[in-house]
Amino acid sequence: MKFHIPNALVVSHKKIGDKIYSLIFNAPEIANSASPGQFVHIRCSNGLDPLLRRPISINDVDKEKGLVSIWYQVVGKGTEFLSKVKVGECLDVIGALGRGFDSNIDGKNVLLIGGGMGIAPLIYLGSVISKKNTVRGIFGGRNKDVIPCILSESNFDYELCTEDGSIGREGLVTDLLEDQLHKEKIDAIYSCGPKPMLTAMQRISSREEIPLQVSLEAVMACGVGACLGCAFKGYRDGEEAWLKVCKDGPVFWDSEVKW
Amino acid sequence: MKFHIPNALVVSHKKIGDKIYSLIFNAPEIANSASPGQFVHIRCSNGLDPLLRRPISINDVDKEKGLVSIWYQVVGKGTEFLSKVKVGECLDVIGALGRGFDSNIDGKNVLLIGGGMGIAPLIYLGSVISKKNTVRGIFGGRNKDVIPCILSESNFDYELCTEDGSIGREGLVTDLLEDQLHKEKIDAIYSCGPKPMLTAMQRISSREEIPLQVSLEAVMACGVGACLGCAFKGYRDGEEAWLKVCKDGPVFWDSEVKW
Amino acid sequence: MKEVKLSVDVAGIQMKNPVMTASGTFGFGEVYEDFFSNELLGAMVVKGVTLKARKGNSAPRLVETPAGLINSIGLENPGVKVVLQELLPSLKKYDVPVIVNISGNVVEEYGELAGLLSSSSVVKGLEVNISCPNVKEGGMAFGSSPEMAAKVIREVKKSTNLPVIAKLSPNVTNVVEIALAVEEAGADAISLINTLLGMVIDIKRKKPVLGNIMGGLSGPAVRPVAVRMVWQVAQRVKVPVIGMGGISTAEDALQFIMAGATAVAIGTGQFVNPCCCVDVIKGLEDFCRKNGIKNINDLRGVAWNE
Amino acid sequence: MKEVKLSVDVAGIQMKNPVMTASGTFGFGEVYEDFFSNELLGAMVVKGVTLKARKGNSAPRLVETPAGLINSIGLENPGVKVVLQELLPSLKKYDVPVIVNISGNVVEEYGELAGLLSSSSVVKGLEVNISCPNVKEGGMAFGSSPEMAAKVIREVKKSTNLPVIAKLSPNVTNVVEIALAVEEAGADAISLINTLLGMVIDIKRKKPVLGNIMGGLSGPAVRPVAVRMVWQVAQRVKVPVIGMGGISTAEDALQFIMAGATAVAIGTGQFVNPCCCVDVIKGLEDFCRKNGIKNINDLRGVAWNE
Ligand SMILES: Cc1cc2nc3c(=O)[nH]c(=O)nc-3n(C[C@H](O)[C@H](O)[C@H](O)COP(=O)(O)OP(=O)(O)OC[C@H]3O[C@@H](n4cnc5c(N)ncnc54)[C@H](O)[C@@H]3O)c2cc1C
Ligand SMILES: Cc1cc2nc3c(=O)[nH]c(=O)nc-3n(C[C@H](O)[C@H](O)[C@H](O)COP(=O)(O)OP(=O)(O)OC[C@H]3O[C@@H](n4cnc5c(N)ncnc54)[C@H](O)[C@@H]3O)c2cc1C
Ligand SMILES: Cc1cc2nc3c(=O)[nH]c(=O)nc-3n(C[C@H](O)[C@H](O)[C@H](O)COP(=O)(O)O)c2cc1C
Ligand SMILES: Cc1cc2nc3c(=O)[nH]c(=O)nc-3n(C[C@H](O)[C@H](O)[C@H](O)COP(=O)(O)O)c2cc1C
Ligand code: FES
Ligand code: FES
Repeated sequence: MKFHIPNALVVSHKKIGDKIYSLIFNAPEIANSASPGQFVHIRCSNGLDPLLRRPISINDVDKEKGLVSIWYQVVGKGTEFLSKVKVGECLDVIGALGRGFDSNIDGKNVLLIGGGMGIAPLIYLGSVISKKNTVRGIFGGRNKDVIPCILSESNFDYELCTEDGSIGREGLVTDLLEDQLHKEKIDAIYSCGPKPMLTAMQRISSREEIPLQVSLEAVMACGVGACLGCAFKGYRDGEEAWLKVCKDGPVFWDSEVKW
Repeated sequence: MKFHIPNALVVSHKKIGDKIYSLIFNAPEIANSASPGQFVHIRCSNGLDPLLRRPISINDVDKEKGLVSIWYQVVGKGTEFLSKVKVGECLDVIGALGRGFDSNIDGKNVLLIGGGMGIAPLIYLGSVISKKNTVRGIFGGRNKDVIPCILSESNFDYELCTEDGSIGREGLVTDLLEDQLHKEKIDAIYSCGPKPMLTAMQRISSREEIPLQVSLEAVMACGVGACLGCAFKGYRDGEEAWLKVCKDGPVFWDSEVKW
Repeated sequence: MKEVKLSVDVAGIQMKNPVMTASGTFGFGEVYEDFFSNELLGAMVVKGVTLKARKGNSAPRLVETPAGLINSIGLENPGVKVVLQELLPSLKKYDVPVIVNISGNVVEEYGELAGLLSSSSVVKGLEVNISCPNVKEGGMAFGSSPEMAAKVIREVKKSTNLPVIAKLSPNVTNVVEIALAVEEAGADAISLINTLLGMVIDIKRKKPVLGNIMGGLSGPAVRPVAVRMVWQVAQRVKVPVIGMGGISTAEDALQFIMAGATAVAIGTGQFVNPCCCVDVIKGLEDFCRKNGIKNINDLRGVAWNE
Repeated sequence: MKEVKLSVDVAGIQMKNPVMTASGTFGFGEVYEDFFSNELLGAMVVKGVTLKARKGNSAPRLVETPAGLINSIGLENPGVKVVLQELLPSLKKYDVPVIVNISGNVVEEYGELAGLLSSSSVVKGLEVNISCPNVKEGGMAFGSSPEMAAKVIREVKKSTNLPVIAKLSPNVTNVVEIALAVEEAGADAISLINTLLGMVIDIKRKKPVLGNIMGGLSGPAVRPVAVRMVWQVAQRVKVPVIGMGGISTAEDALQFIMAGATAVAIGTGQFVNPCCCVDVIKGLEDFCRKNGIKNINDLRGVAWNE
């Protein structure tokens, strides 16, 4: 079930990095129906420019209080407008949208590999699946500026790395991943981040024959499968097809993606 | 001389009536070159919707401090955006634009007749010409909501009236004007307000043979005479012509207007 | 004031209000069910259907522009057979007319599609897309000359008894000429506008943004062009006009109605506000009530009066 | 990095940078002097001139639309005589080419205007407006058919030795066809686009907003259509193309240049930001410097490459 909440009250809005913000809004329907990997579709301005909503992953929910948290980075007009919203004002939000991660698992040894803002949905995923599984996060980015500073609040173990070593280990998430693969048997990898990182994940996971789920991005209009605009080339029932990130994903199995 | 001040600091922004605001920004060049009846052309949003600037009369200037004051009423998108601007933020302003009132007068008995937001430029005018002339204001509006509540700060005498008597006398500015005309000889009438009010002024002033200047409005694009868009039918050198509100006005002599 | 009459008749298609979905922005009626009941709509116009399945154009297919959206979907759809067997039957449950938008590569395909779709009891009308800017063969080319446009409409009329709506392209020198040609050819109604051909260049990559290079511009940016074309066409044809292009509020819809449209369609507006259609319907009712208008049909073309 | 070469040659008109003012948005060069020195411009294109003085259309003449502006000025100008005697001479002091935009009611008037203006040493080029949507006779009609367009250009060419720029209308089915026709007729360059025909209805007054009912849509809203037309035309003609329509930043201008424009013009953007032209010039230089482009001409049409 998808909900349109035209007046979701903003209860918290904080800067948590260089151009990175954490925003929490009240939307009980979305909080209650969401699952990790799903996203919300946010109207960033009341005007007609920018016209379209912007998709942002759900970073966490508080079902009891009816709250939804997102992390976002200012990269253009929409997110710039969003960053101006004040606590006490309202947001126009649709959610929870899309197909999330397969979180219905038990007793598995799972790695969450996130890059930059791709860490956001993995926090939510980790907090849900860590109840019944062994979960470890490997999160990275170019430098410490792109790593949200409130990460420490997560309720599962994780390691950080940056390319310049400004926070965590110096190196790429793939380096840490390889290390981890030497140490223990991994049952599944869930990943979200820039395309090159995902491609690297795919290479490693297929070599190791570990099931992989990745969260993809595409420019979106409707966010609900109406416009067929967010297409990317993948496979459905073994045949090449234009999958829709907003509806068939944003989370896909390795095998669904044409790498 | 016209100036483009892309980052005029907002130093004060107050609600002074129902949907009416007073805003003061720093723009020494404009403050120093302005004369009563001129206007500023304000970009109300950084986005492309609304696209165009909005013309607002100068309500007062503080040449020493380099400040410009405007009063405006929220009537649509542009003024709505404007009302969201915070003290400490910047406005993109062009000014001072247009031809103002003939304020180079001495020893005259002058009436300023203003309706609604049309009061704003007359405050500036009155404060300038009251030094060398006898000035009296007659200001009115539908009800007290459309009368800026900080009016009392003016430095010349005035009377208020509203159609419902909710503030000042009950009645129209024309009623008070007629009263005043019985009491004394008036040398000039300067007026700004809704079109029907101006038309009434014209009828009375021509009957009494009192020189009249009125400030007119039109939808504007450039505000500087480039687009020829703000045209209204008037007379130039006795011949019918499309005068430009932004350049030939906004203040016109009675005789220039095709009533 | 008593009830406002919002119902309209578009070439025999009875609509409880003048608001329909624009083809290609509503899927096959399933996508917005979580947000509002389809039952509330004046009519449902479903995604463009072709004879064979089409995979659509390569990605990216969307780019946002100032107050607008360019799409180059390329008529992705599962083909008329699947549409008839799997998608349309589920729409039977709504007491709302279903209009199917059709596109062919060649004139004959339009006739074939019309024939096939006429067999369905769900379908209450056909919207003939001779204006798609996103396909190589056919598409906009059919809508660019009065002769070709008329030919397609005649072919469709031969093959169906359903009301036939010609959907015109705004990318023409003289839209009235095309409108008169399709009316003459038997079109029972006219839809306008489809999208304006446009493109955006990514200056970082030094390439067109869209995989297909060009696409169709829709949304508020094009509204002034759309209102103008409805104004021009509605004064010249006798058949009803369905107006669309950049509608996102009741005020926008009223511009089209006052310009002469019998009904309106909403596309891009739905992407921004998923409840756009129902908000517009409610807004139309409010406007009529406030302004003492008893019947929305009384507003049609009122702006023509001197 | 060393100096970036921004200068371009448009049909023999030497411009120190590719940015010019769009006709009708810059008066006769006097209005923006308080904001920047005209000396900085690539070229000055002045307001459309006609043989006789024109009073222009009735008010209101402007209406804002989403990310756009509709105008129906109607070529208000004092006539070519006054322009030659009183307005152009003051532009002599700038080391910047002046291009005069001309409009006629009938074909012969274009020739007459061209002849008269060629006598002025200030005028470095003529932009032939066969695309004005705001006048009853002539105007857009000339730009709507390849034959008429060519006829006007031939007439102008006969009467002048100045470079002749044909300014095309976007309100056509096939802009390439018109472009090829004017090139064939001798046009030395092509400007596009003029405004898109549009209108807005005031739903409170139940009437068109503009006194002239319809007007020309400009501004960011139309940019995707303009870029597309430049892209289509520049790949087919040999003469240089001047791109315009919705430019307000250097990034916007670069889209046009990468689509194949040799120069660009700015209209509505100036109304929003009076320093738009100089900001764009500066932005072009910055872009080139940052991206190691030594000569702006190297960016022309780069988006055509596969
Ligand atoms: C399913 C999904 C989930 C997402 N979750 C998040 C999230 O949790 N946090 C978050 O910060 N972002 C997330 N994004 C990305 C986010 O949607 C975009 O960053 C946003 O739409 C950009 O809007 P804008 O108006 O600020 O930028 P635009 O003006 O639209 O674009 C500005 C520039 O940024 C580029 N750009 C566009 N998208 C991205 C991107 N994803 N990354 C970097 N550059 C981009 C554009 O090409 C352009 O050059 C998600 C995207 C998807 C599809
Ligand atoms: C020279 C000049 C000086 C002005 N000085 C002032 C001033 O000091 N204070 C002030 O508040 N306003 C002033 N105005 C009017 C002001 O410019 C407009 O109210 C403003 O442009 C409206 O912009 P908007 O985007 O809020 O409304 P829009 O969205 O543009 O319009 C919203 C609605 O209001 C209507 N509207 C437009 N202009 C006016 C108007 N003038 N009055 C009432 N309704 C209008 C429109 O037709 C529309 O229906 C002045 C105008 C001019 C030309
Ligand atoms: C994503 C998208 C897909 C579309 N697909 C079709 C289609 O299949 N057939 C058709 O006739 N029009 C199609 N259109 C055009 C719309 O039906 C409509 O004519 C146009 O978008 C203008 O309306 P709007 O501004 O409300 O979107 C499509 C438009 C969009 C944005
Ligand atoms: C107010 C106004 C007046 C114009 N007058 C003319 C004109 O006289 N001659 C002409 O060829 N084009 C005229 N145009 C069209 C512009 O030159 C330009 O082609 C168009 O506005 C698109 O550019 P823009 O989006 O940068 O404004 C005018 C445009 C505007 C907005
Ligand atoms: S964004 Fe519309 S289908 Fe995915
Ligand atoms: S607003 Fe442009 S001439 Fe007055």
